[in-house]
This record gives sequence, C-alpha cells and structure tokens, in this order.
Amino acid sequence: MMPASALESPLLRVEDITVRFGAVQALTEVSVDVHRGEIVAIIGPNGAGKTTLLNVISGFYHPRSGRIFFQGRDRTQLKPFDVAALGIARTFQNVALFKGMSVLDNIMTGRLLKMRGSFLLDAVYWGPARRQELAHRAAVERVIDFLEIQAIRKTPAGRLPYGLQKRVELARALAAEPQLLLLDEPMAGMNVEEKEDMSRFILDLHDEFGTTIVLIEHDMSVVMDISDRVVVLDYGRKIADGPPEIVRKDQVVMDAYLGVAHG
Amino acid sequence: MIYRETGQFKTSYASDQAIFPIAQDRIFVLLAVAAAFVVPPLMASQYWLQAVLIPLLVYALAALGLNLLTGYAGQVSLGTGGFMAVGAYSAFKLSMAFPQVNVILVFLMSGVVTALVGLVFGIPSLRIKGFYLAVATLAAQFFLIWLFNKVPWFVNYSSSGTITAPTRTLFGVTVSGPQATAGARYLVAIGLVTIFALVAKNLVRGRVGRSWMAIRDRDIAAEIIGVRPMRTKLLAFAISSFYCGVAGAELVFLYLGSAETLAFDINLSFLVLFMVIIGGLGSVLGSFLGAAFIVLVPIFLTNVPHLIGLPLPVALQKQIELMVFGALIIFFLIVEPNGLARLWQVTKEKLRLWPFPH
Amino acid sequence: MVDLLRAVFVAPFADMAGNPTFLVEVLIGGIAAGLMYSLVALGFVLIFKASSVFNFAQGVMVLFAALTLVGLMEKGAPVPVALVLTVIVMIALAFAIERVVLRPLVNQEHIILFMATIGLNFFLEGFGEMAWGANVKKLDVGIPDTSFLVRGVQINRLELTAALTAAALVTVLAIFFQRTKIGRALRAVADDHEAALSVGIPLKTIWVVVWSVAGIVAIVAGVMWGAKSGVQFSLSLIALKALPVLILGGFTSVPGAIVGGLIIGVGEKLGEVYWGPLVGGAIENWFAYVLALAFLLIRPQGLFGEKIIERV
Amino acid sequence: MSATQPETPDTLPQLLLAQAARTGSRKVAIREKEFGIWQSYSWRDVQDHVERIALGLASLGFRRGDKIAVIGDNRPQLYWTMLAAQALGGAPVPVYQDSIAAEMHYVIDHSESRMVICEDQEQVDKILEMKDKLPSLEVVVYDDPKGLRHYAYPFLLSLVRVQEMGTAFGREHAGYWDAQVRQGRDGDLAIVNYTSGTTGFPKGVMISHDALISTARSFLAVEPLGERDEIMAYLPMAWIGDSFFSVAVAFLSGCTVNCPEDASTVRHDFREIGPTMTFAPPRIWENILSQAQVRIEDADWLQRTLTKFFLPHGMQKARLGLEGKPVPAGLSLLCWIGRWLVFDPLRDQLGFRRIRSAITGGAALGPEMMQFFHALGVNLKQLYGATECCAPATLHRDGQVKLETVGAPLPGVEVKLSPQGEVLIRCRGLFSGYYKNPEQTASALRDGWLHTGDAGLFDPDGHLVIIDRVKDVAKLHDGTVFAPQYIENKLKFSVYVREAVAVGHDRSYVAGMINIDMEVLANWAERQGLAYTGYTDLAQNPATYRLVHDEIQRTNETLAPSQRVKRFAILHKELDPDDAEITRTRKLRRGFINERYAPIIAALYEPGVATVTVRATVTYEDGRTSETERQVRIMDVGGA
Repeated sequence: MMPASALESPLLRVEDITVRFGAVQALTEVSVDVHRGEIVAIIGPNGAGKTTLLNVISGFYHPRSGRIFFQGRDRTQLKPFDVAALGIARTFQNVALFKGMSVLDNIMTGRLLKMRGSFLLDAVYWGPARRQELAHRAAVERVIDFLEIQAIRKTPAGRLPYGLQKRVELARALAAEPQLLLLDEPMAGMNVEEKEDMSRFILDLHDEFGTTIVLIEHDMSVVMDISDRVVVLDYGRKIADGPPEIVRKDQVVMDAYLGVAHG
Repeated sequence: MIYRETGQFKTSYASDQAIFPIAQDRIFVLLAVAAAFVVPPLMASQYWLQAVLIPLLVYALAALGLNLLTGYAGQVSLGTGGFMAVGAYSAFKLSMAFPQVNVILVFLMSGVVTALVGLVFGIPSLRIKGFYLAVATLAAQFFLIWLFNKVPWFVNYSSSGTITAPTRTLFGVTVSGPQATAGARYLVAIGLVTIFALVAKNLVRGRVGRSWMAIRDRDIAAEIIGVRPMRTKLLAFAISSFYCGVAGAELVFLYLGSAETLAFDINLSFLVLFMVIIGGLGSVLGSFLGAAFIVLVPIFLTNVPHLIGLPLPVALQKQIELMVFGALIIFFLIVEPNGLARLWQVTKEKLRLWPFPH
Repeated sequence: MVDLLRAVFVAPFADMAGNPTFLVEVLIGGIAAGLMYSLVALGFVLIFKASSVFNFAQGVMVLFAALTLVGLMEKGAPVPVALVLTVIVMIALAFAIERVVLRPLVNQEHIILFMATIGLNFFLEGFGEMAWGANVKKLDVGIPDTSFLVRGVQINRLELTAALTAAALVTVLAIFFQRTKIGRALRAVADDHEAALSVGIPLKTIWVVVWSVAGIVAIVAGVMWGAKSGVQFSLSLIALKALPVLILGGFTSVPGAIVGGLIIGVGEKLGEVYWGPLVGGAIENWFAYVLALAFLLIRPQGLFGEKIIERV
Repeated sequence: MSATQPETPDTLPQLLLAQAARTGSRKVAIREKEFGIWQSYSWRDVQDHVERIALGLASLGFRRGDKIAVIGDNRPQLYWTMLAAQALGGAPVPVYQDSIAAEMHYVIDHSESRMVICEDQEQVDKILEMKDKLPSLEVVVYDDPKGLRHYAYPFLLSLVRVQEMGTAFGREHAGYWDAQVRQGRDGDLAIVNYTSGTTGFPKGVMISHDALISTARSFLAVEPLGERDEIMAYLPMAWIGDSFFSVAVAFLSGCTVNCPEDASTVRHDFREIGPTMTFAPPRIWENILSQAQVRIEDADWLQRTLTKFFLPHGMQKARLGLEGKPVPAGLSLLCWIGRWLVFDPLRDQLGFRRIRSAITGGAALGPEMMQFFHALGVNLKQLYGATECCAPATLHRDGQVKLETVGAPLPGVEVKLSPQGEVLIRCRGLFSGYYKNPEQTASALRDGWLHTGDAGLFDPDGHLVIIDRVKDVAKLHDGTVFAPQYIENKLKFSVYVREAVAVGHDRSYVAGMINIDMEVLANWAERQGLAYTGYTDLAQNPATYRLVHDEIQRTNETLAPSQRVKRFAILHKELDPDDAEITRTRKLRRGFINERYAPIIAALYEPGVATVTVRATVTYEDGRTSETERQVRIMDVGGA
C-alpha cells in the first residue's frame, strides 16, 4: 500500500553519498529518500554497492562525502551503536548470529538498547533489574510467537539450519522495535517455500508494526510483490528509483542487468 | 536416570529463567553448598583444609574472574598473576593502614583497587584483539611484578621484601594471621566464593552477560545492534580484575600467610588460564571444576608413587609430575576442547534423556 | 617536577652524546641481543604462519635443543656429529608433535592450540631435565667468549658470530620462504588451510617441515644463547622476550620478526643503560612490552601487517 | 445469581458459577501454554470471560435454542464460548477442524448454526469459502487475529470485540446475565456432537446438561478427582470424550484443565504438566508405544540392551497380574530392579510419572498394549461407551483390570444383552435423540434402551466383553465365529503395522490386508540399507513382506487355529479418512473397504496367486485426479 504521507519529510534521507576503499570507488553520489511506512527494495548486479550503502546507513562505514539525515537530523558521522539507538536495526547478508548463545538470548540481545538500570542491581538480579529482565522476556516472546520459532527457543544459534538462522536474525532485529529495518538479502539461499514464508513475515510485520523497510533482494518476483519502490544501483551509481512496474521496463536498468558494455 | 522432569511446568518467566529451573538440580546444588559449608570445617584434616580445599577455593575465585573476561567476554588475558598481586599488596597496605577495619571490607576494597588497575590495562583491548591482547596483558604482568619488587613502600619497607597477613578477626573469630585456624579461613573462603559465584551467575544470565557474549561471538554485529564495545570490554576487565584482586588478597590472608612477588609470577597466570580452559570457557561451574582439576592432579601425582610402593627421588618425581601434567593438558584439550563443564553437560543431558537417546 | 622531566628527556641524550664509543658498544650489544630475539621470534612466526598455532613451546624447544647438544657432547660426540644428531632429534620431535598434538586438534580455535603448546612446554621441560639432568651446563662450541677492540669499541667474538649466524639463517629462511616450492606451499597453507588442501598441498607434511625448521632455528638459538649464558632453565624464558617482537613485527611477517627484534634489542639496551638507573634498574622485563604496546596503539596491525578491513 | 449460591446446579454454566463462588481466584481452572509459559486463569477469570462473551453474543442476537459451531484446537477461548452459548440457553456444535469441506458444511448447515467461532485465519478462510451455501449463518467470530487485520467483512469480528460489546451490553441490561443463567434447566440441550458414523452422513447427538452432569457424577464416584488434579485437553473438541472430561468432569471435580501450545507440541506439553488422570483413544496409546520403540531402537548399546532385556519381563509380570495369576518371586525381584533402571525413567520420559489413572476408550485396545503400559506402572484401564450415552458406560475399576474385558457398568448404568447378543444401555446419561432425525433416533432408542450396535457378552466377574460390531461379527463358511476387530488389534500391536483389516466372512479361512507404519518402516529400511522410492515401493518390497510375515506368524501363535490369518497382502496406499475408508477415530468402514478392495480380497482366496494388479485413483493437491495401475503382492503365512 502506498504511504499516505509521500510529501511529508522523509524518515531517511541519503544525500550524495560517496564511499571509497583505497582505489575502489564503492559508491558515487548516491541519493535515496525513504518515507515512513514504505518498503524500498535496493537491487543491482553483484558488487554494485548495495551492501556498502546499507553499511553506510547503519554507521558501519563513514562516507568520504555526502550526508545522511534520519528524522530530519544529520547523523552522518555517528558510531554504529548510536545509529542503532536512533531506531535503525538490520540483518546481515551472511547471518551474523551469536553462535555461543541460545536463540532466546540472541533475540534478547536485540533489546539491549531498551534496557537501562545499574549494573549493581544486575549483579544481585533483584528489584528493577529483575522486573526489567522479565518484561523484556515477555516482549521477546511476542516476536517469537509472531515469527513462529517457539520450538527452537532454547537451541544454541550455531546448530540451526540456514533458513531458521535467517528468521532468528529477523527476530533479533524486530526485538529492537526499530522504526527503520534494513534487510540484507533476507531470502538468499532459501528454497521456494522458505521464500514464501519470509515474504509473508516481512509483509505481516510491515502491517502489524508499520515498520519502514529497506531490503536488498535479487529475486525479481519477490521485489515486485512486496516493495512499494525500487532503487537500482550499478557500479556504485543510482541508475533508477521508482515504483516496481516502471523501473522494471526502464531500458537503463535492463542494460545494467543484461550486461551492456560500459564506457 | 536421576532426573524426573514430568510435572515441572513454568507459569512465570521468573521461574523459567531461574538459575536452576529443574528441581533435581536445585536440590543437588543446595545440598552440595550446604555440605561444602558444614562438612570440611568439622571433619576434614588440617592437611586437607590447608593444602587442598583453601587453595582450591582461592584459585576457583581467580578462575571465575578470568572466566568472565576470557570465557564470556572473549578477551584473552595473561595478566591474572599481576592482578592478584595488586589485590594482595593493596589488601596488605590497607589492613596495615586501617587495622580496625573489617577484613572482608579490606578484601573488597583491594578488589576495587585491582579493578581500577585492570581498567587501565584493559584499554589496549579496544584497539587490539586475540593474541596481540594476550601479549599486551603480559606487559601488565611483568610491570606489576617489577613494581612490587622495586618499590619498598609496598612492603612497608620490610627488609625481607615479603608481606605477611596480619591477625584479623571476623565476628570475634581470628580468620587471618598465624593463630587463625584452617577451619575459620576455609569458612571465609567458601562464603566469599559462593557469593561471588552467585553474582557472576546473575551478571552472566542478564543484560551484562549477553553484551559480553555478543562481543565475544561477533563484535561487529554486536556494535551494530547497540552494544558499546568500549564500555562492555572495560566492564569485563574491571569485574574480572575485582575477582582476581580479592582472590589475590585471599591467597595471602587465607592461604599462604605471607608471600613475595614470586608467588604471583607468570606461572600463576598460566595456571589460572589452564583452570579456565580445562574447566570450560564460558561456564561458572567450569571455573570450579578447572580449579579442582589443577589443584588435585599434582597432589594425586605426588602421592601415587608412595601408594604403589616405588618411592622416587624428589627430582625425578618433579620431572615426571611436569611431564604428566603437560601430557594431561594436551590429552584433555583433545578429548574435550570445551572442558570439564561440557563433559558434565553431556552426561547430564544423557541422564535427563535416559533411556532414550534423543 | 621540572628536574624530573629533564632527567627523563634530556639527561640520557646528553650522556649518549658525551661518550659516543660507549654508545656504539651499547648499540652493538643491542643489535646482538636483537638478533637473538628475532631468531626466537622467527621460530614463532614460522609455525604461526604455517599452522596458525601460537607455539609457546618455542622457548623450551630452544632449551631442549641446547640440552640435547650438550648432553651428546658430554657423551664424547664431536661438535659436528652432535650437531647433526641434535638436528635429527629435533626433526623426530617435530614428527611426534604433529602426530600426537596437532593432528587431533586440527581446526580447533587458536586458544585451544595455544594451550596445547603450553602443555607441550611443561612436557618438554620435564622430559628435557629427566633425559639430560637439570644442572647448569657449560656449552663450548669452539668460539672463545673473548672480545677484541675495533677503533676503541669492544666487540665480543661470541656475540659477533652469533649475530652473523643469525643474520645468515634469517636470510636463508627469507629466500626459502619466497623462492622455493615448499616455501610457496607454506605461505599458501598459512593463508587458508582448506584452500591449500583443496589444491593438493599435503598439509601434514608441511606442518612437519615447518616444525622441523623451527626446531633447527631453536638449535641455532640454543647454541648461541647457551654459549653466552650457559644452558639452564632460564633459557626457556627468552621466549617471553620474543613476544614483544611478535607484537611489533606482527605474528605472520618474517621481515617483521627481524626488524622488530632489532628495534626491541636496541631499545631495551638503551633503556636499560640510560633510563634504567632512574627507576632502579632491572626494567628489561617489562620495558620491551611497553615499547611494543605503545607502538601497537598507534598502528594496531604491527609493522608490516596490512590494514585489517572488517567485512560484515 | 453470581452473588447468591444456586440451589443445586442443573446446568454447566450454573456449575461454573458455583465453582467460582466457592473458590474465587484461589484455584486455577484452566491453563494454556502460550508465549513460552503456562498462562493461568482462575475460576473467577473464567466466569468473567464467559459472562462477557455471553452478553456479547446476546447483543449480536443470540437467543435461547440457537446453535453456535465451534472449529479449532483446544483453547480456553473456545471452551468459554461454548459455556457462553449454554448460558444463553443455546448449544455449541463442535466440528472436526481437519474434516474435509463437504463434511464441515453438512454439519454447520444441518445444525442451522446462526453463528460460528473459529480459532484462527485458517478456519475463517474455510468458512468464508462456504458462507454463501450457509443460509442460516449470520455471525463469524475469530480468536487469533494474526493475518486477519485486513479482512473487512461486516459479519466477521474478533472475540475481543465481542467481549467489548458484551461489557457495553451488560451495562445497559443489568441482571440479564443472571436471569439467563438462572433460566437454565437440567433438561436443556447442552451440546450437539456430530458422530462420524461408519455409515452415511454424520448424526447430530443431542445431549442435555443433566445427561452430562449425571454421567460425570457417576464417573467421579468410581474415579475420584479433586482440585489438585491435572488433566490435559488435547482430544478433538468435536469428540464427546473432550466435552465430557474437559468440561463436565472438570467443572464437577474442580480439577485443572491444561491446553497444549500447539497440535505439534502435545507430547512435550503433556510431559511438562504431568497430568494425574488422562483419557485417550487407542490411536494415541499406539502412537506413544511406536514412538518409544523407535527411540529405543536408536539408543546406544547400553540403554538398548537394558531396555530390551527388562521390558519383556515387565510385560510378563503385568500379564500375570492382569490375569490374576501369582507372580514368581524371581520375576518380581527382576522387575523391581527393572523399575529403577528402565520402567520409572521410561514412565517419566513419556510423562506418566504423576498419572493415577489412564483410561483408553472409543475403540478396542490390543492386550499387548495394556501389558506394555502396566509394565511401566501406568494404571491403564479400558472404558466402553458411546457418544449417545455421554461416553462412559462401563469402566475397569482399580485393581480389577482384565485384558479381554471393558470392565463393569458405572453406578446408575444398566447394561444388558439383546437375544442377538447386541449390547443395550439404559442410564440417565442417554442422549435426547438425533437432531432433526427421528427415524434414526427411533431405531437407536427403543423403549428406553440404547442399541449400541456392538456384539458382546458378560464374563464370570460381571465384566462386559465386546466382540465386535454386530454387523461385522463374521462367520467362516463352516460356521465358526471370528471377531475381525480382535485379530486386527493383535496385529496392530506390531510396531510395523499401522492398520489391519481381517476378512473371511463366508470364506474358508481368515485373510488380512495390512497398512505398514511408514515412519517406523522408513527407520527400519534405513538401518537395513534398503532403497525405496515411496510408500508403495517400500510396501511392496519383498523384505517388507518377509518382515510383516514374521509379525503375523508371531500373532498367529496367540490365536486359536480357526482365527489364524492364512494369507495376507500389504496395501499400496494408507487407509485415509479423506477417502472415507476409515472414520476420524480410525474405526474401519468395512463395507466401503470390502467393495473398494474387492480385487485384492478375491486374490487372497485364490491359492497360488502371488500378485494382483489394482487400479488406483490418485488426487493431486489442485484436485486433478489420474488413474494408475499398481502391483500388489499376496503371501501365504507359514504354519497357519
């Protein structure tokens, strides 16, 4: 569904971002706006800079030039954990779960930002520290129920099959109740059935919590089904940005994908 | 076999997240702790208390501290000996300066001092990782030992360069100094280590423990999720050093009676690191199992030759002890790299499922 | 306060300028010690590069090599024969270590392998003393421990030969690493075990080769070091001396070990001579570490390591 | 009403009010596993929820005599809605949620249900599909809102919404709730259970409050239950067993009912709760046994040898006990050790540690099954009854459990045999007839006696023995009588056999058609290193035939010569309720089976014939069907 507030100031504004690793020019002057409640898909051939853009938004890389505004405030130079505190959560291309912890603990780590309290009280696990821990456990149980992973609640994350690990990672990101959710290829390496489940979960969470979602995806049918807007990157440049049906027929995009020789 | 879990259902998150959710575990642990408090002081011989149980508890506390840092937060440290030295010397100075202060308070304050020192030596962990950090903590080890050797102020200008535990009482009972009985010193040690184990368990299962383990498993992902690496790592160093500081103070006040820097050299750091690795990284129980293993094996090795009737010259015995000790460590790392705690965990799992395999 | 600052920052340099020949002597001493450190550090680097194992037993291997050599010589074997026999013993040791310790612990985390080498350290210590006795032995390798004057600067003959052999060995190893087939295979294994295996490099033989070479390096270090200060238990502590070199030079770079060794050697000697008295001397234990640590905080990846880019 | 104590509670809602008044929020009435822990509701909470739902339904126009269909798993919310309808003088019509669309439509349409409560989106979608073909249906309520956010239908609303409307309605009509509950009389219709009869369309069994409560009272006289007892609600709600135990018995005794988190976690939740009393059809006991045997098979050497050594001895001791014979000292000592090493741990693993009485009913249970559970120390007892008499009519008493019988009648229940040997039952718990079906009612209920359609006899101790369905009691052409169900149950004790059909009416000998248990066979095949492509391929594999042959041979030894299976075939497909070959509670529909598998049956009686070709229709998910030919092997049983 198109967000009603297309005109209102965007939740996230990425302005002329350039990122360089030594000689490699990963991103050149990329500008993207994401409005509240929108699902934006970032597509493009391998090495187009999709993950780099996501890393810049989540504060993991700092751009050489250009600025990023979140809810209207400039936060270009923020450290990753400050960016997370603003309400931006993400999943990773090749699953970054905490292997040594159980699924429940992994998801509870997603709520760290919401936990306050003095460490001394934690030491005796009494009073506010205990109440807070139990309240957050209840919130995490809602997410577990929503993503239907009750059965694997106490299994160590390292032992799970690939598809479930992806879902636990989504649960961890959701547990932080983000305003902006960055999904880095949530369906990579999944079979058809798992893809259907994951798309349903993404749409459900978008309905249920109204979270704004930016996702990187290769599967065109999935992109067409679930995204309101599509941004196409190629060799670090933005070559298209608009509703899926239009972008799909855009000649420049087809060239990028079908491999027309570049100058 | 022993476990009967039918009917143990949870109606609240508090009971689900208790330290020992299964009734049989709770009963077993409570009995064990109660026995640990009552049986040894009454029944154990002076030798067993002084040479086995008290060192075991003191080393267990140090192992617990190191396990928090290396097992849970993933920061390898070879500076345990140095930090224990800081604990011992500051306890000595504090108790000398304030004789009327309660000895437990002295221990805790020496722990705080060590925590500050640990904090300082934890700063490199922000920029360097893994072996580089381990070697950096060696700097702390050597510097601290050199400091206590070189600066007479620390030993109150005593000619012999050693610090001796003054006579202190707790609730009217002398617990440190020459007249303190082994039983009293044992009770203080067991009391402290039980409380500290509980505190460690609470820290580890809560917010703090999770951020440590996040940093240990995938520090980049942890940072992006909102874990502040600096605050988490330094907290780990501080708490771990606090534990090692108190353990150091106990080493002098409750175990050796007097000590000089040689008692806190690099070998002690390796010893405690063994306990954590053999016992099991990332497990509070593992620290105790590791300490027990490292304390009991040498005693076992020294006594066995007498029992089977072939007395060995002392030098040869020392060498064999070293060889067997080294071989045992390698054997253990091969059989169960995750340590005794994992061995116990696997056996417990089998008991809970008996007679089914899965 | 001002005089403290002057004592730390100004006075020592004034002394150096005041007596250049003494300075040169200290420098030479530093370089000799530095070469010793780099030799031991090289043993570490070799093994770490090939099997990503931080071999803490390298120090005791030096002691064990020296003990075996001296033991054989006491049994009447002439020096060259004793040398060859010791090399054989070290290679046999390499086979045993690979078979008993490394193979069962393949692809365990580094900390586990590190602990295994500490276990090995204890074992070799006990075994060495049991086999060859524990008392201090004089190692005379036919090089007199006298010194001669060169333009007023006193140079010790033993230290010079040690330095030269070390330099020679280091260059030989550097060439061995870069040019030979085994050297290239070794570098491949260091990068990625699975990848090396997939292209058919026999991992196990590589490891045996590496540990044998490290054994030989240990012999040389043992001889040089033993000749100077006698073969006794403290010999294995030089491993602790080599660690700062590793921090500085990086665990995986051969040139790093060499240059790092020199910097630490010289730095330590200068520190000992000029700054030591200020704080009561005997600072060589920790000074090298602090030096390396300071350097590391500026450049975390060490002298020659490339900037680590974290990928997510 | 809620303030004053009702004189004697006649209806279930009045019983609820009595319990709530007596215990308030001290005692837990019902629990449900959700969000990782067991959410508890006291009697006061339950009464409060039921009141708000009832007032909500009233505001939607639910009047006395109306019916509300109930579709879904066992959830407190669905039980409360049933109670709410009863409080308004209406009646719930529970429906099997996994029944096919045609069956579900018939039940809702035939019962003229004006409203329906669905557990979740899955059931709502089914109802929406058939909404236009259900003229009498006006309101659809759902409990779990997941996925239903965008369903904009005027007649669809959430249970929470209904409760809000109820609170508002309650404020405007003070005293409405009390008046409605007080109007309830014991003769009012409490529930309409549609039985999946073995012939024709399901029949709506009308059961009154008095029938349910009186039967419950007579059951509790034999099986005392109190406030500290726990029972599990995991049986389909459309089965009389569930409404009888989870509602009637629970309300009367005050015991706590526990609803599992999900159909897939029943066994795990059963063990977590550790109920003190449980009731289940044979299919569940058979599942528990075969699961246990598969896990024992997988165990490592020590566990497997110990279990396999002690189990037979335990069963031997149990059999002697059940047959009243003395147990030799050596055996009981051996079993005492066995108890420590194997039986108690096994009982705990299966969740029966706290069980005081376990009851099996709804169909006959094989004798070996009884021995297995008694060997473990589970006090398993047989119950016989029918939906038409609120489930229990006869029940084994503690200590008087016998292998072949179904126990003595409950207090207040009269059981006698018709001249043809048909079992007749008369008691206060009889049903009030089949809904809108006077002819069937007349044929089943003649001058106060219920004609069960089962053939039986009494044994010397006054226990009833059920032989078989009257019309299924078969005679060989030489006149000897044999009970197909008895033989089939014995065959089913083998872990490899899931279903068995004994045929032989007017034939010279008994023959069998076997359904293999795919999961167990796959496990066995894997260990034997057998390759197979699918169910049919594994079923027709010669090695499978040899395996089943040995199992039949072993069963034959426990049968009289005339009853022994002489030839058998393994069916190429599973008997499936969706193909109407078997009912939901897995009772065989023999007429249908004999007709559909006639070619195989014929081949069974042509000696020397080794295989027969069978035409099988396969229906794909999207409804397309295709005809395929299958080869089915026939095999003689040695020594029969």
